Amino acid sequence: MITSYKIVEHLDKKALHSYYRQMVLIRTFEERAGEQYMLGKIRGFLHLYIGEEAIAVGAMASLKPQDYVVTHYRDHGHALAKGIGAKEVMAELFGKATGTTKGMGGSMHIFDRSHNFAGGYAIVGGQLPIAVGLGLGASYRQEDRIVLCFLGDGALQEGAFHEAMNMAAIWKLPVLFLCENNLYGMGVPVSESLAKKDIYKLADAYDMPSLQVDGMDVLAMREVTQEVADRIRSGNGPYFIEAKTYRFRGHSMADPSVYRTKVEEERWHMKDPIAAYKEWLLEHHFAMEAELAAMDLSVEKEMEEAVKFAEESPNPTASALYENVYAK
Amino acid sequence: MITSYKIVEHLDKKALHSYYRQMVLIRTFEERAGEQYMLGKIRGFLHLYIGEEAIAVGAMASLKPQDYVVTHYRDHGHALAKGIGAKEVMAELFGKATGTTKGMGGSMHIFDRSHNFAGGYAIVGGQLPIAVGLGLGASYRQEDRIVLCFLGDGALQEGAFHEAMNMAAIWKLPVLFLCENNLYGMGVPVSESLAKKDIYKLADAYDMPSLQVDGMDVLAMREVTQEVADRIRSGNGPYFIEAKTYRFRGHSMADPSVYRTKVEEERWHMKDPIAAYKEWLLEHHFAMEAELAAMDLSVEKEMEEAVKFAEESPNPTASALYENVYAK
Amino acid sequence: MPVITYREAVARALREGLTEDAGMFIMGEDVGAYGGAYAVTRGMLKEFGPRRIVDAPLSEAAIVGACTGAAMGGLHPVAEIMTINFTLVAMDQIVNHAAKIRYMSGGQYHAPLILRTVTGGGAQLASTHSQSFEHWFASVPGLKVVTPATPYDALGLFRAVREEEDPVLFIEHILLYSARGEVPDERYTVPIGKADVKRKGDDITIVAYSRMTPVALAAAQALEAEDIDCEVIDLRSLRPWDKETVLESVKRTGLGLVVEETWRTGGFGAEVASTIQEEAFDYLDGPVGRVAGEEVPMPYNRALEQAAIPSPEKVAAGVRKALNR
Amino acid sequence: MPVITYREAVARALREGLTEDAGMFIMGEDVGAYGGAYAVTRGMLKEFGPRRIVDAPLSEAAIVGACTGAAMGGLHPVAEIMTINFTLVAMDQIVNHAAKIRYMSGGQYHAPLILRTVTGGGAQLASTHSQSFEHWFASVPGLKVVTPATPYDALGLFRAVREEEDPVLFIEHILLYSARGEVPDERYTVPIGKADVKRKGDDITIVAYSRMTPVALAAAQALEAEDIDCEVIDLRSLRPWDKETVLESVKRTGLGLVVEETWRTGGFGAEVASTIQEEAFDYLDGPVGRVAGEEVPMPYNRALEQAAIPSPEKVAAGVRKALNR
Ligand SMILES: Cc1ncc(C[n+]2csc(CCOP(=O)(O)OP(=O)(O)O)c2C)c(N)n1
Ligand SMILES: Cc1ncc(C[n+]2csc(CCOP(=O)(O)OP(=O)(O)O)c2C)c(N)n1
Ligand SMILES: [Mg+2]
Ligand SMILES: [Mg+2]
Repeated sequence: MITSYKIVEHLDKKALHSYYRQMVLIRTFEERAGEQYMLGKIRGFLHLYIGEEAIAVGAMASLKPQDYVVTHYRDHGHALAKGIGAKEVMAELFGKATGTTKGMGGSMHIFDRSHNFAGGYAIVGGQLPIAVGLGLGASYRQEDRIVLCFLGDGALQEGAFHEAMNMAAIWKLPVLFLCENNLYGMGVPVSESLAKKDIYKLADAYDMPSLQVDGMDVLAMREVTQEVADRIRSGNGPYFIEAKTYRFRGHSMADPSVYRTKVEEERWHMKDPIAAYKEWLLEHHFAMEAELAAMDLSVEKEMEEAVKFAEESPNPTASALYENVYAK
Repeated sequence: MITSYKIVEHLDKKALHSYYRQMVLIRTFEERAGEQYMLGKIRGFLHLYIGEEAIAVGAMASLKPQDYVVTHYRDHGHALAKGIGAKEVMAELFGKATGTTKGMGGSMHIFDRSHNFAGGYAIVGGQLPIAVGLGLGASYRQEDRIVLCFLGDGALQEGAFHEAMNMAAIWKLPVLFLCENNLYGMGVPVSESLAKKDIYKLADAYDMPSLQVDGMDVLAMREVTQEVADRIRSGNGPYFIEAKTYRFRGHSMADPSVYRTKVEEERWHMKDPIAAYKEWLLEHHFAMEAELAAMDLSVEKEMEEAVKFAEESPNPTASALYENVYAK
Repeated sequence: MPVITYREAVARALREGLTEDAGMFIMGEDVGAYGGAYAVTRGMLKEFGPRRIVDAPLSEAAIVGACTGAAMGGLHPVAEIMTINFTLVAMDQIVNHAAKIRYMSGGQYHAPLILRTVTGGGAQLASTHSQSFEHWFASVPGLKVVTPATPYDALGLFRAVREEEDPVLFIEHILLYSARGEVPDERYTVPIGKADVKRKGDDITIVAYSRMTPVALAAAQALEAEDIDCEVIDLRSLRPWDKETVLESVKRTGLGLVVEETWRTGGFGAEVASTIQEEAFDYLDGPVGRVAGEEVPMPYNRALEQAAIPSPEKVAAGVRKALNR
Repeated sequence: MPVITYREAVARALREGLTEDAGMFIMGEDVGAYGGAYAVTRGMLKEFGPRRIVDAPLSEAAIVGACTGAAMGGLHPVAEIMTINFTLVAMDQIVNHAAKIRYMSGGQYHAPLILRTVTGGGAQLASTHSQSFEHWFASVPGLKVVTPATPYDALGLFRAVREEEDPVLFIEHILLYSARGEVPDERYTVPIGKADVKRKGDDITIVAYSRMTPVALAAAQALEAEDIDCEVIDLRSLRPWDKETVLESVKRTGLGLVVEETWRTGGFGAEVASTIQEEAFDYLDGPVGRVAGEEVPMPYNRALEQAAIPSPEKVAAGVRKALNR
């Protein structure tokens, strides 16, 4: 597992601070979303990304604007890290006309074309062939563009995973498969549902290179993804990354998490990606307490505004029901 | 690749002769079937097993009667090697009421419950989850029974393969996956449709043991399968075998085989499993020319009878159309 | 009579099966420690152990296929597919395999597999998680499809399903789990293929199933105030479906209206309406109407979602239209 | 006018697309060196090269998904699924993904993917290889479905499909490839959603599509001898389908009969019959009949298979029944 990094040399303070702020932003967004869910303002399934923030932020830091992101239903963190406004994402969760998909897709289906965020998909594994297709398109037109495709450890068990990996590999498509291994698919430990012990080695079945990285470490995530993205961009075909992580909350808001032990949960809380990064920043004098506190505060304000925006935004009009079924 | 064998010590002449006869039987059966297809007596798709006989015969030699066989649409060879009568199989190809499924399934769907031949399946990869389920049943009831599941190299590319392999592996089910790698799925070389170069290593993705064997060598097939079957029977979970082979005819009767070179075909014809085995038997004095010729002749006669039987058998009655949709 | 929820009724049916039938086991995603996505199998892992309550990998095709194989081998699996939306990744195993085993093997093998799944919208789960495909399965020879609307029917139908020797889809509705109803302690069975007249009436025959049954009943109730007397028939099974009861009723009332949650085009309502006019043409005082879901992928927004699903108001409007009121 | 086969018409349509549209490519199993399972793409690999004629792995779900993704990215893929029976392993990608991209992205993305596949029975391929599922796709909002019955319509419809900005299933029939018909050299287009009156008549309206169109026409021809004058309408598209033409005709003839190859229960015929009685009730002289496939998995035996598929004789019997003769 890759955990160390030589990143410090080539990264400036501004970038290092921005990672902190983004992680806090995602964390705070999710906390607000959870609250609004309890208030009944958000409905349906809500899957929070708390605990996994370092992955989205670290990985996304290495992307170019034209790169596509494709992901699953636990997608708020990815959307925010790709630069989509918290207002629009929150408004989507509220089902409002100002949301990322105008209230049509909800939490599990965030899309934003202007950010090349090509979607959150709610069928486990369903996003993988689509990511391959976006990669194929880029390759067909020889565009300077890669596809970052997130998947859960659960998705590894679906047939679509196998088909998509094989296809991407034989055609050497510019797709970076990033598996967020949070050890569980809903309530089942991946160790009981996947025969392969080392997930990243699944890529061997496609003669595809792969690595494992500490998903709780934003700088490791950033460095590793940067290297891999460059490699893919140079035409070397797809790559598979396993990022080890843990979701601090239940699978969705409906999940009482009876299947995990307190001990395990606490062990992982000790690795909180935000707390760890904060400590590192301070220790290495890349930030002062006050700077970080200021960022925390600005995030709080941004989130307040996001909730207010979502709250005050209009619902879609009744006619929206029949729009966008077809072009015409 | 496993090619040698120490089989001679523990095998008697009778067994060695029976392998020869079975291979010739399959070959001759397929030749007759091809002829009858040209005569219009057999319709639909007809996929011949010519060139691959050593696999079915060698593998089946190590099975017990209670073991299940599950396979794909290229299934005549497997059916015959499992001991199903040539008459019944030929009658099935003719669509007759005396056929293995009374003319309902045809060439691609041979079933024979009395031989625990649990079916030929015509959806590529579709048989794999079913084989896993038969293995699960045996394991659930602690029966002394394994499942031999044939698949083509093409099936490796379907999502069902991945799901079935993973499931069999996590539950340590008594399933022997036997991949007949004849280098092509219809007209596409497996090297162009599968990213993994060494097929047998695909099993690594499931931490499942595997090996590669010369599928043109009936004794190697027999020895390897025997060892693996014993291992599975002792409760060690599934195993994957890749048998390298070649189909001497087109994919189906409709295929002019434009995608293969004459050179390649001829190279493989040199490895004809029957000719090679015959030579070996003679060379090692396990058989005399006359004995083999007698077997050839008896097979010829058996096949003549099979065709006659098929020809003279009645069609199913009109009411058969509505039978066996449901129990009642 | 004791009153229990639909969820409890299904759980009781499963417990009964597991207790009485040593060959029965449940296989599905998160049926074990998690207790099922809709809490139906909660507690069963402890009671019956991991041999009978099998947490499967996220591999719907393999779940159905493995249960089919196990059924062919003489067991009696209950495959749980978390929602009917995910049957789309297992469609081949259901339609090309389970449904055909008996026929294509010439009657030698059969697969008495019970496939439990959850249909319907209304929980704001948006387009990929709010669909109803039971009518597709109901068109496939070799399958049977039951769709209980009440706790009583859920328990009674499951008992009947257990007697079947062929694959049956047992389809629950996401919004019905907390619905309550009387269920006797004594053993009873609800036969497959027998509709239930859930409300007697003379003016029009409303045909519904699953959650559209209470919706139709609510409409019927409301229409009383307008002196309209609706008969409400709950099909309960879609394959086989009970033409006789429907035709008998329509012949009496002279009018029919079919209510269903899925998209109108190609829905089961078309089958029912088409059959009614074919077989009771001379009794009809007007066309058989259909109230169905709007022809859109399901939106997330609550008001839009509600607008997409048949409501008592829409059903009442359909009734008024049929009666020219 | 030049006469060509249905196979040639489809091939010509594809060549035209590949030549005129740089973003168009064909992806499918054995579309390259093998030339396509039904020889439609024969020669194209040589003409257009492997970038445009893409032999895919045996991975139907990935083929559809990859083409959906490529379409979202601005290309114009033609995904070939060898036969409609194999769409069952790709159902999720078609129904849960391609069909919903536009709606669930709030109109930001769309997937102008053309999915070619082959439907129908009659070639003795038995139960897993002889099905017709086009009506299932025709019930899904977000998809369009066209089902040409003649070389003329195949070419003309494909041109129309190329103009679409949403996923379209272009469904050919296995027994029609060698059918011949006139196809002009001049450019023409057959609009999607417009039925074609393939035969004028006054006594009854027969509605068919795909291979059931020639079957219905053969029946109509035979019935001339009995002085029965059938109108035969070929729907050509199932989604959208042309109610207007059908209703107009039925209002004139007073009788309708729908012919289709798939199983009767839940077939597209139910939709058509149901719609006719809903919207033309007062014009009907009798019930709208249906002639459909027998409700069995397809048997291999030739005589049984023939008995399972609608024939001109069965259609004629349906007409006589409708006319009380
Ligand atoms: C095909 C399919 N099967 C089942 C589900 C229900 N489901 C939603 S999320 C989930 C668990 C996925 O786990 P994983 O991929 O590890 O992602 P995580 O939730 O851990 O981020 C399941 C089973 C689904 N949405 N799609
Ligand atoms: C799901 C599915 N896709 C495609 C086909 C069509 N098809 C039949 S056989 C075949 C090739 C299979 O190749 P392989 O598995 O290598 O077996 P082989 O014919 O070489 O023995 C294909 C593509 C099918 N029957 N099922
Ligand atoms: Mg997970
Ligand atoms: Mg092969």
